[in-house]
Amino acid sequence: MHTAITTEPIDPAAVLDGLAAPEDGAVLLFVGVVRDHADERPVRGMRYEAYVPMAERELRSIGEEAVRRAGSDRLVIVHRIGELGIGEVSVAIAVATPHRAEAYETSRWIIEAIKRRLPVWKHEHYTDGGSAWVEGTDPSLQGAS
Amino acid sequence: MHTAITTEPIDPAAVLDGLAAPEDGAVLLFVGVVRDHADERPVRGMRYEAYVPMAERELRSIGEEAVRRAGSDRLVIVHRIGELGIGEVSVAIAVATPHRAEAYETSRWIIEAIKRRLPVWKHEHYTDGGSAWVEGTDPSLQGAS
Amino acid sequence: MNVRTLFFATYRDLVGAPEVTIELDDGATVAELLARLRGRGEGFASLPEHPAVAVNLEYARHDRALRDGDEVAFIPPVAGG
Amino acid sequence: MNVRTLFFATYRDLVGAPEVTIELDDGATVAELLARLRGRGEGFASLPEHPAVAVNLEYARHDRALRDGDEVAFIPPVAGG
Repeated sequence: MHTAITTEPIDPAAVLDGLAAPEDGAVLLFVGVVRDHADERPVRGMRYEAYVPMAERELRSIGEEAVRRAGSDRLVIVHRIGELGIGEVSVAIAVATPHRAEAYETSRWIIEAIKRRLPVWKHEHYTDGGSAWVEGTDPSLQGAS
Repeated sequence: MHTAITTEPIDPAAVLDGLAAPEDGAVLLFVGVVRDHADERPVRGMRYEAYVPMAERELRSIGEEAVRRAGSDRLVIVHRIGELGIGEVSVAIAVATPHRAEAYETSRWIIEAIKRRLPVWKHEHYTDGGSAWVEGTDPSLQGAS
Repeated sequence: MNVRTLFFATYRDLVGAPEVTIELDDGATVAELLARLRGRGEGFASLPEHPAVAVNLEYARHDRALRDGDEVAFIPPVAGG
Repeated sequence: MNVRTLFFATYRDLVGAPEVTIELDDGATVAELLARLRGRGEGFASLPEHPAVAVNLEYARHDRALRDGDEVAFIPPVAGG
């Protein structure tokens, strides 16, 4: 298992390198990408901020729970922070498991946990020059506090 | 949308190249890999056979239905046939969509449709020298006939 | 009329051939073709009661009427992915 | 005792500072810290009634008793991924 918060660009293909073990029959890679719109409003980029030491700790904790769920330690989660342009990768989640069901379920569980718990915030820059914080999810509504 | 049956090795990273459009926020790549066991029996490799012209047609039809389900034409499905060793890629499915739910649901739907409908058969080679056809799914049980 | 019948994987092992051409009365159905094949005995008689079938590359029902030159494939349980 | 309080994203914009050190009585809780902060007025008074809070990098409840040197972060609704 490897988890990281990084300011460097994420190469999704590199995340897959050497991930699967001989017993694995399924590899699933989720890539989150900055898209060019939010609801109907055109977006030109996004700033990701994090409470870094806590985000690193939460991401590790998400990874550890995911390993238990997947029954596999072949798992990588990398989340980027900083200024990102359209099409840049904000998060990559790779899971390798013997059977596909665990890969799909674990991958989806990880991205939902990230959106629920990870202390990361997005500041959208619109093409019209405006900008705003993206409305998020209150972690305390999931029994976290 | 691109679908193919191929005898050439599949490079999963290449499947992702240039896939996402500016409106896409999620990319999901499923990779099926030959694993080193079937139930408890050690496997050393696998021969994939297909009724090639029908498999090409079925895969295209699966792709077209997936495009409708995903609401996205950024979709690649490649299935390999021939002799494959442990760790080699048998199938790669890549889907890019504005939001993640469609990517997960469509990717999973595609792999299940492949296992249900695609005229492909697997002949397993065991490390003890034996070999056998992998038990499959009768397509007529899904209302196909 | 003549139809080409194709056999894959376990069915090919069963009948001992990947392909057999069969002469049938005009308008014969897949079910009639299957009965004719079973009548050849040996491996053919061991084909299942109701195998999945494709006519000209598409899954088809057993009441499908065949035409001269059709390609009829018997599709054993599939295992792709 | 002293605790460091951290503010991120919308909360930082609200209070106008990423970090404030607050002096509290020994054993004060997160709830008491929050009341003290709100008492400062201006942006602080606009913090929500029950924000998510992390103490020393872990989510914590508002009845959590604080200790000298604790780092208390107010976590606005998160939007990672």
